[in-house]
Formats: sequence, structure tokens, C-alpha cells
Amino acid sequence: MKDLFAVIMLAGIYSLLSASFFVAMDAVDVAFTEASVGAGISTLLMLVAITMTGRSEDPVRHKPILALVVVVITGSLLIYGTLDMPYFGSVDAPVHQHVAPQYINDSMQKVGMPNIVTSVLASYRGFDTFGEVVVIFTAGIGVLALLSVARRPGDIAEIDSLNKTMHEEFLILRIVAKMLIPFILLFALYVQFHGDFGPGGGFQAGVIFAAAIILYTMLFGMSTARRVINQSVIQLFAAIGVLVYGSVGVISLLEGKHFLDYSALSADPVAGQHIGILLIELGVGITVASVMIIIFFNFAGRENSQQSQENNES
Amino acid sequence: MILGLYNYWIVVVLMMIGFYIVIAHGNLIKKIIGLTIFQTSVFIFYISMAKVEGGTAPILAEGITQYSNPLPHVLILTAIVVGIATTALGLALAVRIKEAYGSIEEEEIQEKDNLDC
Amino acid sequence: MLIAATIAILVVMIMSILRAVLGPTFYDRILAVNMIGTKTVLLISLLGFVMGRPEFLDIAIVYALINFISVIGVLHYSDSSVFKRSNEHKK
Amino acid sequence: MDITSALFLLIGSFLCLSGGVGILRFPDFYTRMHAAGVTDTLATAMILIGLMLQSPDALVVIKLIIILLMTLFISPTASHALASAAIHNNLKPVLENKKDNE
Repeated sequence: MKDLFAVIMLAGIYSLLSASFFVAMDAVDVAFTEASVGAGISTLLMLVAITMTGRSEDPVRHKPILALVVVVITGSLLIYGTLDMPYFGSVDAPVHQHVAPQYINDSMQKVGMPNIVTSVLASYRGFDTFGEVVVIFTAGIGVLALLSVARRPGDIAEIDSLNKTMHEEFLILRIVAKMLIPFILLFALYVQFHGDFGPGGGFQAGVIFAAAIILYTMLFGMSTARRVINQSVIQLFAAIGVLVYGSVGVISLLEGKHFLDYSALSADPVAGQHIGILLIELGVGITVASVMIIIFFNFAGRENSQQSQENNES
Repeated sequence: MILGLYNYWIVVVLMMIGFYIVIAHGNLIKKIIGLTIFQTSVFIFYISMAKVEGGTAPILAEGITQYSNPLPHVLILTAIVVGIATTALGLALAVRIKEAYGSIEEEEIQEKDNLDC
Repeated sequence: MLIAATIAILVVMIMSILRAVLGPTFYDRILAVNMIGTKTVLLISLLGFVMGRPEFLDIAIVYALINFISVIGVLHYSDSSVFKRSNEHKK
Repeated sequence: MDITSALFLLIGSFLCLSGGVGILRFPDFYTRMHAAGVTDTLATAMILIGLMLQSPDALVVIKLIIILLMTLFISPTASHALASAAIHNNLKPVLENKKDNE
């Protein structure tokens, strides 16, 4: 298919379907993440990107026979490799033998949370999650370095007038969005703090929060959103999230325990775990939300400035 | 029963579709989409491995003894969010390449590079 | 009955995918994506009941919200003048 | 209780299917959108009410009601936005005199 727009729509459908698959496979937390990330934000980012890079793909010039041969050979080797794998759904597969029973049986006494995924994510494997938060933060910095545009003061009024003409037809949408956005923000907070008991947590809440801001940006225009959410403040928040996470670890070091050992936070180890998980989920949520907002703002801001440049030229 | 392995075959097919898109197409945006398909096939691989026959979601409740394996869920949950962040970085690079070269087709970019030398 | 409804929704999703693949204009594709989104909300709520753990309806709520946001976003960026200009360019 | 719930689910599934047939078979975008938009809200409402009658505790019912309200809000708005965008970009409906194209 040569039309990249259609390709992106189909990719969106693919992500919707894979999220339903994750629900069917019992992975509710993963489905939650895929629901908030895959269907909304990734489709949007790709769309913004193709408005800047052009919509159609050039026909392939060389013959793809070689590529096809490579793919078929790799695929058949991989299928040959699966013959030794355990059967789908079998209870005695090696994956389920080592640490998983320990997580399932012990986490209630040690961490005291019904959602095992959250307790593994934030407590048993807190170090990994810290690394991943840093990766997300780095990606945000990378996008900022690649795409940030210096705003000229003359632009604002111009973009404003452009937005006014563009959004008069969106009157109904704006009213519905005005009612929905507070609800979405509230729901994001619910997801953030309910992550101990049901599906949810910092990653999902951050993305939902960012999605609400993105909806606002799309319907009320970039410059209005810039006035509501200050760019430099949001960059500061991205760093604060990582800092909150890291400083929880440092506090437990200062108390004479291991890095990210939450039992240092309170006299009662289970209560300490609760405080620790709450704090680091908060750090994750702040970082993810602000990095997503930074990424979207920079893409959309780049697009706006390209448009106004082209308008000036023509 | 060899058919009990069908989940891996679906994963392999999806993975190869993504792989094919990455190596056979010259358009950078399409390459990124191929990478996300590849990525999702890995997610499906992990999640289908975590499923236990008769198990339910790993959120403790009374009266349930069999749970699916929570560890792959944790790994994939973070991988999805990291995946979108890296995809955004890739798209940002594509946008900058478009601005610098005026095109996002691999071959045109290489031709322009050769001319410059 | 739950399973029958699930199967019906899956059939409708297949139909919508066909429309998204065929769909001559890109509004058809957006419509198909929207349709699949609402059907996914139903599918997830039904699957919860089929599997006997209906507590996880939060996912369906997120879906309803994100689906709306993505439809608005797609319309916003397909309406933007860049598309029209590139089309005129070709003509 | 079970019979009522099954009845609601049945009506909902039927509406869903008719919407699916509509989206696949109708000749142009606006008729397809009519099929999808009209059946979407009612089918969703029917299936969710059917599920509400089966749900074990009050929290599930409340969540289902939230989903229902949101669908009633969102689905017509999305249809409206889609239709107005299509009109705005000069997508013409197929009128009757063009039928002999088929």
C-alpha cells in the first residue's frame, strides 16, 4: 500500500486488536498500557510525522526477491526452533518454574498488594523500572534536542488567528471535550493510585494524563495550550519524576539498607513497601506524562512553524 | 501434538512481516511501522508464554488458586512505554532527515550523499 | 449467550477491517477504526464476564476515551492544510 | 433475570451485526456512516444493559454505567465530527441517478 495514511490507520487497528488479545491472555495491565499508548498516542505521532514528511511512498525500485528469501529462511529457522518449546498454556513450562511461584505466593505477605504485577514492577524489580524511566526521560530529551523550535514573538498572533478560523467548525467537539477533559484527568489520577489493587499504575496514568492534554491541544490550538502548560515547567517536571524515583533509592541507602529497599522508609516493612511503591509510581507517572507532553508539543510545534513558514513564502 | 505450538508460529509470521517491511521498503516512516510490528510480535510472544491453562489475571482474589505468570507482564508493560518513546525518537529523526535532504526515501538520501562527496 | 455475543462482535470487527482495507476514501478508514474501537470496548467488557473476572472494566473505559481522542486527532491532522496542498501539488 | 439479560444481549448482537453488514455493503461513505453511527449507540447500550443484569456486585454495575454514559457522549460526537469533516473536504454523496455505475 503506497498511501501512508492508510498504513497508519491499519497500524492503529492492529494495536486495538493486540490489546484485546492481551485481555484474552489475562494480561490486564499490559492491555491497559497498550490501550492508552498504542491506539492513541502512537497513531497521533505517526500522523503528525507524515504531515511533515509527505503522505505517499515512492515505488520500490529494486526487486525485493533477496529480502523475501532472507525473510523466509529466517522464518523457517525460527519455526524449527519453536519445535522444542513448551506447549501453549502448559503449566509445567520452564517459565513458570523459577521465580514466578515465589512472586505469586509471597508477594501478599511481603509487599501486601493484591496486584502482583505492580508489586513485581515497583518492588522486586524496582531497579529495572528505574532504568526504563531513565530511558523514557532520555528519549524525551532526544526529541527535544532534535525538534525544538525557537519561537519568534510574531508567530503567536498569527497562529492564533489561524486557529480561530480552523476551530469554529469544531464547536460541538470543543464543548464535549470541555466536559470530558476533567473526567479524563480525574480518571488518570484514579488509575495512578488504584494501581495497587487493580490494573493500572504510573505508566498508564502518565499516558492517560498526557492524552487529555493532547486532546486539549488539538481542539484549542497550540498557543492556548502553551499558555496553560509552560514548556520549561513541564521539562522541569520530567526531571523531577526521575529525581523522586532516584531519591527514594538514595534515602534507603542513607538508612543503611540496599538501594530501593523500601523497608527503610517505615518501621513496619509492609507499610514501608506501601510508601515506597506509592512514591516511585508517582515518579514514574510524572516522568511519563511530562515526556509524552514534551514529545507531542515538539512535534506539533515543529509542524506549526513549518506551516507558518510556508505561508510566509507563498 | 505439534499443533500446541501455534502461538509461536503466529509470532514468527508477524515478526517476519515486520522484518520484511524493514528490509524491503525504502521509506523511513514505513520502516518505523515495520519495527513497531516486529516489536508487537515480541510482546505477543512474551504474553502468550505467560498464559497458563485455567489461570486468571495475576491480581489476587479470594477463591482463585491458578494465576498466569506475572513476570512477563511486567517486562512487556514497561517495554510498551519505552517502545513508544523510542518510536517518537525515530520519527523525530525522520522529520529532521526530511528537512535536511528533502526526502525520506533511503535511495534518494544515498544519492544525495554520493553527490556531496 | 455471552459467547454468542462475543462471536457476533468478532464478526463485526472482521467486517470493519475489510472496510478499512478496501475503503476508497480515508474517511471510510477512519469510520472503520472508530467502529472497531467501540466494538473493542464491548469485546473487552464481554471477555471480562466470559472469563469470570469482570472487575477489569477500567480498560474498557480507557478504550472509550482513547478512541475518541484518536478519532479527533486523526481528523485534526487530516484536515490540516498540508494534506490539501500536497494533493494540489500532484494535480 | 437470565432470560432478560440474554434477550438484551441477543438484540445487541443483532444490531451489531446489522451495523457490520451496513458498513460493508452500503454504496458510499455517508450511508456507511449512517449504518455505523445509528447501530453503535443502541447496540452498545443493549449489550451493556445485558451485562449489567448479570454482574455480581455494585462496583461493576457502576463501571458499566460509566462506560455507557461515555459511549452515549462520545459516539455521536465522533460521528458528527467525521461527517462534518467529510462535507468540509468536498466528499460528495452518491445520489440515485449515479446508480447505473454499478
